[in-house]
Amino acid sequence: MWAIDLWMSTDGGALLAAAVLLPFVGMLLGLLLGGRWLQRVAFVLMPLGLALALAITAAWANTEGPLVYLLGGWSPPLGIALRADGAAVAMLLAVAGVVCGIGLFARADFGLGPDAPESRGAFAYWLLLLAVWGALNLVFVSGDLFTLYVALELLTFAGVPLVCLAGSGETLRAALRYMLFALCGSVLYLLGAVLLYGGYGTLDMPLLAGVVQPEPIAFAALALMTAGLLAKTALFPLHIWLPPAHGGAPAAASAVLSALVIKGSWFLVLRLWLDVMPGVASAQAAQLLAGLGAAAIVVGSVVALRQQRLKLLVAYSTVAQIGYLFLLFPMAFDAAGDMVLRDLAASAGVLQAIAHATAKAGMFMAAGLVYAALGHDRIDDLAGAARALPVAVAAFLVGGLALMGVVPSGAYLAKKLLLASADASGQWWWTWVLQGGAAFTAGYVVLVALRVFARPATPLTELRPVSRLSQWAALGLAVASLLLSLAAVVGPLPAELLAKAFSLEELGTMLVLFGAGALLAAALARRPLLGKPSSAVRPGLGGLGTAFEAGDRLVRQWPSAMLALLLVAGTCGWLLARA
Amino acid sequence: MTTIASGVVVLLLLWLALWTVVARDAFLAVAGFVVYGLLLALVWVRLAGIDVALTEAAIGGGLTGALLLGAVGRLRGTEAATAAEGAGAGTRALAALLALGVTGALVLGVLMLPEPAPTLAPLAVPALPATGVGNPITGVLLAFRALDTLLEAIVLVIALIGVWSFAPDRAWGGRPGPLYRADPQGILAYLARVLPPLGIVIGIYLFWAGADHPGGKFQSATILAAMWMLVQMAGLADTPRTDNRALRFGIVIGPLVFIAVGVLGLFTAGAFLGYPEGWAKPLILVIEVALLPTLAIVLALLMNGPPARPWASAGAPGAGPLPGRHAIASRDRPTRSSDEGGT
Amino acid sequence: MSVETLFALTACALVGIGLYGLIAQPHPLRKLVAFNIMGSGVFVLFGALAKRGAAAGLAADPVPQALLITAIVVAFAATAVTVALLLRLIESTDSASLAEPPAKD
Amino acid sequence: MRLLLDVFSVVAIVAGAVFYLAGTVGLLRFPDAYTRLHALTKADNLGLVLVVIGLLPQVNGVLAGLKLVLVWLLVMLSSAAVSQLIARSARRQETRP
Repeated sequence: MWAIDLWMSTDGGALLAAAVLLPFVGMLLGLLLGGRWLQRVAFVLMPLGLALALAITAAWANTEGPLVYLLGGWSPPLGIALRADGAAVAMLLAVAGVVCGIGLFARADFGLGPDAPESRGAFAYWLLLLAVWGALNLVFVSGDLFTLYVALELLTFAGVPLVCLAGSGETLRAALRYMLFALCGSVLYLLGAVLLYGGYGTLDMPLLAGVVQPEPIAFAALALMTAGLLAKTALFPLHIWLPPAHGGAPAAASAVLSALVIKGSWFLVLRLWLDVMPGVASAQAAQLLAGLGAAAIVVGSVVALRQQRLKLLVAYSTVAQIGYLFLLFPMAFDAAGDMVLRDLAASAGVLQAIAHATAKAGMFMAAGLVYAALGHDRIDDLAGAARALPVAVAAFLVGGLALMGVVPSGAYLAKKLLLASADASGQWWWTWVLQGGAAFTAGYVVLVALRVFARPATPLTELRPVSRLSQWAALGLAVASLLLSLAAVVGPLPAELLAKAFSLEELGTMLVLFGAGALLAAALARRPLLGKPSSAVRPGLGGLGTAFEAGDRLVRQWPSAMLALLLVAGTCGWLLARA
Repeated sequence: MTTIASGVVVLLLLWLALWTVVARDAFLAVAGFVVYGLLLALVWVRLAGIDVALTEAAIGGGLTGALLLGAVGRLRGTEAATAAEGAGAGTRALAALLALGVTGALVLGVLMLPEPAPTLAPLAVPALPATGVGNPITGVLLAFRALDTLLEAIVLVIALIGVWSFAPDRAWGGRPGPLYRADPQGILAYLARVLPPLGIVIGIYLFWAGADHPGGKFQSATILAAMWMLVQMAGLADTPRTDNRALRFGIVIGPLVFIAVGVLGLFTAGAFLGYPEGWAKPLILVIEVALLPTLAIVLALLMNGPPARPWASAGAPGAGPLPGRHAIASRDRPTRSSDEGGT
Repeated sequence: MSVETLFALTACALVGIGLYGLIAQPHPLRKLVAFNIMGSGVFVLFGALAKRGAAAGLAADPVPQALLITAIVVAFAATAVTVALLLRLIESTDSASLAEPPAKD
Repeated sequence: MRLLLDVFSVVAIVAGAVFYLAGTVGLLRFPDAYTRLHALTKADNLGLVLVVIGLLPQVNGVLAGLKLVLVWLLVMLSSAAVSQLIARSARRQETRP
């Protein structure tokens, strides 16, 4: 993918530097001006950033190969280059869109009225939103492993305070867990980068790709960096911090954390495995990543079905969806273990990541709106919510449907690509995981749908008003996810992919998935699907539900999570070396 | 001779690290870590990294150590409670095994490093004259990899935003850090009057020397920050409020000037963060001069922590159960105000 | 054994010691100290690699040394954020435990 | 002359090191904070001044020598202030019920 001349800036390359720095400049100006300017600066930057992302897309479309920019005119290995290929451009554009949506949503919660003094929440939220944006853009376009380390730290330092924006003891605890675990992850990543420098004398990704050999030092480096990044992404069993952190933060912050922050470290795993060290990565080690992903899907989904609170359900759904993001790795290899299906797998991964970012942001916002309106988000007591809050509930359900892969959502197309790849490489077992994941997602969509459409025992009267702008922002993001595959085929992907999308066969698959999901929900949910909400708590399929919950609690304790981190690193290194 | 000296340093370092990790309580661990940090500076000298040694001594050992020591005093007996949650013997054994495995794998990696070692020094040396600075590390930090240095300043600002955001709502807008009270005639106040002028001179000297010799803005900023904190601890001047416009200007000036010079390079040198020929040294100087106050202020504020004193409701800052700062002659030790904290 | 190999091997041991402390010590402040030790191990390893790369009249490769200065500052920022968060947690809950409270049904 | 200066340096630095050793032993062996402070500050100030005097003939240039003297003065100032503070804090802890 780096076939072009590496030592020249391309036309429009300076836009990459602008995309990284614009949010940071906004953050600095917001900090300087303070007060109402916090949100004003953010709202000026959102359209600017979106326009910049569109300009980068246009420049990329007019260039053969990636956009390149040499900072200061110094070429690697001495200098730092910014680069954007198709994946990076897609992520830049998607993040800009999601930030705009979240920003509109957050105006009701964190906007300051005229004459209002600067509040702590507004100060932290708007500045950190911009910081997350800048850090993510840097992750997508930076071509240097050390700059990426700084970018990852930026992302963590901006993400942690968002977790405890509410300031309660429980959220502070969640933030501290997140911080400490993420720090371990960054040190492991840095250790791997240091080993690579010791072995090959450069930190520039394309240069490394040219010289790196399948030898012990590269195995160790890739294993350590991968484990560190998985800890930051919260892939099962390293999701120690995710559910309390994403479940406890204010909705506008949860949306940032769940939709955006975890994508940074995930994207870096993708880069390392598919672009920097394709010769080092092995099919067997990729099976490990996808195996953890499959475990994440099962555990995350079952525990999601057992949750009592809507926000925690969404948080555990994120645990499962992160697993989905790692299924692409074995699909890059063919049956002989060579990485020949790289582009297919990478497209599917990026598409899935964008689909999740948009849908999950919408779902968290919807959950937050339900909480704000009803004063609680207990799933069992949501009867009548559909009538009371039609737009927010629609956002939640549309987001859920988009995630499970209903035509023409982005997740549908991503699943289609991965299924084709699994087919081509003869890895039939991943077909089951892919479809099973979709069925689980259907399960919790059905569960929530049945609750919100139920007739309330007493009519809901005491509703607090919620902002209409916020509701429509949530719905907008969810709908964007639902229509994502149309955008994808208008853009870079071939239109044939959608040729059979509306056929009877696809419809049949959807119905089967819904049926399977409903069965799963009926078997595993805390209370009977159609019974009275007051009925007793059930253990779920002969105790399986409670067993998963207990297992989840066990692996989310600090010592077990740390041991798991080292075991993942060790196993990954061993599998890489064995190939 | 030198190998023996290095061997002794290594043994001491490992022993201190182990002791710090297994020490009985947090205070001992932190005390061990402070000594460890000083010893580490020696390691850097032996590794031909005087610049790194200065940074490590100032920031890694000094500021981090002070931060941890300050934290140890405010644990309020939480140690006993968490000790009960300690890992069991089996977990500890497994942890030791896995940690040993990581060390073993790294040792193998180190022993298999290629010979001759890959290095960028032959590329950096001929490129250095174009930057106008004599110290190759300064050249890397402000020319070849200027983006990293810019990002590092931004990291510090984001960390400060994060730290401030941990403030309780009732304290928001107040002055960061505890209120220190000290006898105005006491020894600390004397020190805080005598030392800062000298410290400022030394700080600026280190800053100036950084262009051609070891030293530079970070080491200098640490000394300036320490001087400011000394003045605070002696009760001579409180920190400004978080919404103080001048303070915020000082925080953002460095990165903003850095970015502005970078954009200037886009038009004059054809590349963002580039310097037009012959102008490299003065522009680098402009950046460094702008970064110095930012770094000094942010480092000191990171040490101070979030605003924690309730002020909006209680009237004047510092109004609390303790008598005013001039009334206490017998308590000339720096005393944290007792009204911080509580829920 | 050369100085740089000696220090590189020491660095490997420091990483292991830090990792053990991160797992075994329950108090967050102790974990933070262990993190700093582990981090310094990585830094020393990088420094030893820089010394190995001495060439062109320089005593060490300047690029890793410059990166190290950045990394030390970033690690300090991490420590500062964590300490502030920990003290706030203690102030607000009178506990520093990282364990979640038992589930409520 | 050169030899004489070298001998002077060695004697002064070794004497300084002995003071440091004595101070450290005192720090470890003395029973309470005050006596420990006494051992530490007395011995270390003398030790440092001897080391600095011993090093003075070895440096080239007046500026480097002045820097050494400055180091000594700064350590004197800070150790005097810090030992006062430690002593006061120790006294306060004693009088506290």
